[in-house]
Amino acid sequence: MTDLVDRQKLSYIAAQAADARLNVELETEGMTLNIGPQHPATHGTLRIIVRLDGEQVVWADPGAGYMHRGYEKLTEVRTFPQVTTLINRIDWLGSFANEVPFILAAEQLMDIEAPPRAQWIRTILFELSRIANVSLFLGDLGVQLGAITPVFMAFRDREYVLNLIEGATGGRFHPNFDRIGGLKDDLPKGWIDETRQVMKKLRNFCDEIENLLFGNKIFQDRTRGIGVIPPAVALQYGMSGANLRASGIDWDLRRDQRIALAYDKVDFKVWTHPDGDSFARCWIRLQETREATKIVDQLLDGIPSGPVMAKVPRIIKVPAGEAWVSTENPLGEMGYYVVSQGELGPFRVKIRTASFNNISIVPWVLRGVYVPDIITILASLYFILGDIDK
Amino acid sequence: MGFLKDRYNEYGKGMAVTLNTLVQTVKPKKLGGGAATVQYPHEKEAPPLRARGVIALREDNCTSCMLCARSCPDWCIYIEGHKELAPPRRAGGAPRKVNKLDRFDIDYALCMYCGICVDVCPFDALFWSPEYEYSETRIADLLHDKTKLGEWMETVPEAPELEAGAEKKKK
Amino acid sequence: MAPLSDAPDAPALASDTLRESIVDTLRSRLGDAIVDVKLVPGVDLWVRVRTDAWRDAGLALRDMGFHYFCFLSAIDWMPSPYGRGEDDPTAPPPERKTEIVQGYTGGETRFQVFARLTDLERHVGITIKADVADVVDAADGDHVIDSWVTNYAGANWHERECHEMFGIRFAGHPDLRNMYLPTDFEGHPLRKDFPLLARHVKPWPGIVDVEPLPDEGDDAAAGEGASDD
Amino acid sequence: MIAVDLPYWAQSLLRVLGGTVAVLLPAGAIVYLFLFKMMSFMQSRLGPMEAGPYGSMQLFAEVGKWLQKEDIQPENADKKIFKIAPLIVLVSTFLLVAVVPFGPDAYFTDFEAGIFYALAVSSVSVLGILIAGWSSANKYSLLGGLRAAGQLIAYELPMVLAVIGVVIQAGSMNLNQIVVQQNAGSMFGWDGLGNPYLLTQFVGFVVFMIAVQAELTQAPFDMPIAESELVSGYMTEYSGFRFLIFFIAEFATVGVFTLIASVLFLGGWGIPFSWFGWGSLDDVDNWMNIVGPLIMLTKMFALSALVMWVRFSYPRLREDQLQRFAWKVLIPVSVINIMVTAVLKVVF
Repeated sequence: MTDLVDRQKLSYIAAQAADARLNVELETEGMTLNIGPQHPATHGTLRIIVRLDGEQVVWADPGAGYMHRGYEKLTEVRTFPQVTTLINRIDWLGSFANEVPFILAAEQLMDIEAPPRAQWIRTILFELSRIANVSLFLGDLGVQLGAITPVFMAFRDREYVLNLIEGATGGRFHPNFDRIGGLKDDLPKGWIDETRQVMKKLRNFCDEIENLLFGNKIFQDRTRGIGVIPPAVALQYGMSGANLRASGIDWDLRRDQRIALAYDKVDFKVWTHPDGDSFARCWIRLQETREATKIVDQLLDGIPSGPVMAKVPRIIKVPAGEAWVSTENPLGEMGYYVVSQGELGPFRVKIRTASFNNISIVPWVLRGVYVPDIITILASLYFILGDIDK
Repeated sequence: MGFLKDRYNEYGKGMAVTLNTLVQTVKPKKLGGGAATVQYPHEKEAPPLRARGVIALREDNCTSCMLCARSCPDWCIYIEGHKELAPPRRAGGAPRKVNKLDRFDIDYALCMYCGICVDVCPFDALFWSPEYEYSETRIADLLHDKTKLGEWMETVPEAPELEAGAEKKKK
Repeated sequence: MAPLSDAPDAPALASDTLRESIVDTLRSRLGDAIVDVKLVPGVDLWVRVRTDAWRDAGLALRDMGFHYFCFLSAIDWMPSPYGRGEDDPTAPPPERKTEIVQGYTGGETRFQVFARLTDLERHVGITIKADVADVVDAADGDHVIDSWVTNYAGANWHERECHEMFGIRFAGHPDLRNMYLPTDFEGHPLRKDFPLLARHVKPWPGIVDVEPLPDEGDDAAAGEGASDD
Repeated sequence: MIAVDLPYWAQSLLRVLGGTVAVLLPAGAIVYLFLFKMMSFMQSRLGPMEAGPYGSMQLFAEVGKWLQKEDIQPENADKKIFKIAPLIVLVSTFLLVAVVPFGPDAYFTDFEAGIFYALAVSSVSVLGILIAGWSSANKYSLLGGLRAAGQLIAYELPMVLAVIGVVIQAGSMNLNQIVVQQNAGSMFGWDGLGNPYLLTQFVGFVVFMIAVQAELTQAPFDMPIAESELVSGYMTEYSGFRFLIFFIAEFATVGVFTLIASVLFLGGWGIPFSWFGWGSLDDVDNWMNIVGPLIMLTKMFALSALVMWVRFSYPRLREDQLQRFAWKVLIPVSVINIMVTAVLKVVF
């Protein structure tokens, strides 16, 4: 351990020296501010230690792990069907979307494909969970910036989406509806019409948020030009989802990979923004919510008829092999690297979550910003603690 | 006027949204207004038929085969049973050996409401009920036994009809 | 970055020219440092490189257009001595296989690191693996492999996670503090021989079986559909 | 004119009671009407509904709850100062209300330099906030307190400058005189509406209301509290009844500031004198001492509804943007307003 300790000491001494130099230059004493683990802006238990000079950040060090639940270890003692109910809880706001890549990876290993109807319904529910997730982001964004009303509007309209998810799957937050080879059940009667109605409400919600928040001059002043992430850096850190597209990189796994979901049957636009700042990230999410309602509408029109479950043995043993499947989840790219050794349960599951990579850029992006901008940047990067800590 | 219009877009539109919502909320229910919230103990929302509220047990169907207890990811189902002889179905037949259920407990403090036990049950003994009002003040009180689980059988709804294009269930 | 839908729709290929060309380029860059390649046409590509070429492999791939860093992690190939924790504590522990079987592209050691990179231009991803020498670094008791931080800045957190979970030290990493666990935590949770306490503090409820009739032996075990591995 | 002559002690008692009512009644009403109800309606919900009819007793329940709570002081806090800080903030509100006229004779004191005094004592609350932030021994409180000090001082200035326009036009610093000037005045010879300075001093009104919004630390200027950044700013460490005092002070100050704004720009307790044929203050009938406060309250509610409406709709500015806005926009605008007012005063 000596090596490590020495290095820690050295880095500590270096930090102290840097501080001292700064203090001598400016004749001020820095302040270390401990944001979190219990802080209203970290929606969860993220801890960020920031060194301040006045209200300006000298360095920032995020510390995760206050909600580490060890899912990668837990999957190793569970069977494949049991894992689905567990991974629901990683990104708890878009939980259905968590199940899909894992199920697809297992299906890839077993060399089966879900019937078309199941794929369509999966895609619909996938987009619904995106809407449920991102609409809460749009509301929460207001709270982070001091506007209290948007979050209530978000909760109001997200409720409709959650009711839809509950109506189809039985679970509001944790559907556990995906099965290897298809879905647990078909949609209940009347669900499609109801979904169409709700999509209209959600588009209205997007307009309201746009007027209330995005059009507001104060909001724009707070977010434009703040926390700019250039595309090269975004790629290096493996940022994904809206964060990547906000840096001007046109990459969306819904469109850009072959996957057993119905995305190739619909027509949708992948929004990008050249700026890479906080405003761009938020704006892209708003546009994506709108786009998602349109995707759902298109999918509802063309659900094929047929079974929702392929022929799958009752006791699922996945053949030995390795598979990586990732999808464009509400937070970004989420994927599972599943290693099976022909047992009832997986041998190892590496869970690649979007927030983990998206937040790893925080020390880089927070350098030199002001305390209020920390909150703007964190809000616009949009993380879910369960998604960071797994 | 361009100046004023810009200012309206920047500052006024948001206030128009909140005012609009206020009017919508104050408007009587008859005119399509009203709040989005429900005054819970006085009025209650009906959960969808499929809602996974609580697991109900039809004790007669249970053969204490342990399948649910073994497939539970959380290990929250506890079953004990014994075999006993039951009178034969037809007169003159040999007495049947049946499994008699002694204990069927679900610890709802551990339960993740995944529904795997309901799915795997081969004898239709477990059902989902949308019932949700069973909170307790002590966490240990959430361990419910088969009598309580049996009472919830009354609240189990019929499975909903399926959307057009769905394949008929084979069962 | 042309959308995928614009590309000519390739059916399931018997041969995958794109991925084969990637392997060829990589081979020309790294030479015999590539130990094994597994290619599933139209699906995915796995490449295993020698331990000492791990950092160079990342650099080579970055130069080849794999700009997007997806993740880096490790795997412990030793079978778990505890199974799924469903043993009867009163009975003697069952026999389990102890032989190490590696997955795609093989391997010689218990630990492997693997990383996933994506080329956004060509819409292709690659999983790259390397063995982690079983020789333990005497100084800190860790297994050692080169760090990727200089290749991809995003590898920083992934390597920290890997270090605490598997006890693999990444030489050249600036700051291998624990990320999730307390600083004084002992052991490496994702190693297979690290027991999952939640599965040990109470016996599996599935062990209990239906009591047989008093006059009957144990032969009539109940559990119609009961199945366990 | 009131005919009864009361002894001094009775007058003092009446004044104290009246002052308490004048502070607490608007505060309570604002909290219930706007914070509980208007905000809830703007957010598609009903707000408190259980305590009393339509939740009208909620405020008493809340006060009861706060009074029961433990009065916690952080270990490293400067305890004496920490305890006294909320009181200073509240005292500033009581001092303010002393000069507000509610009717021709319904006032607590009749200062000649009333508005001058009001603007002076309104900054006493800064001291309370600053020492609350400083003595809490909490970094968030400290940042909040410093932000509050910077902000309140920056917005004091445009507020004073906006008032100068009114003072020039009215030719008096006495608040009752300002009321009379507005109600007895005329616009271009037509006196049907009197001459509310809302119309002639519209720029001043806008600047004044923005400055009030900032003085009250309501969104979009709520960065001293900034619950998503600084947890709760200078109030972070306060609990129990000391937090209650901060809370009351916040909304009582909303009430008092909007009272002052209604005096300065909306004609205060008065209705246009020409409706009743009154010429000056002496002509005003006695019943105005009863009706006046009601008129005043109505105007106050209209203005505080505006304050609250903005609060519920807007996100928060950043500290440097706020300062820039004060120094680069509000102050130049109000200075220009003073010049224009002065020129017009001389011309007409």
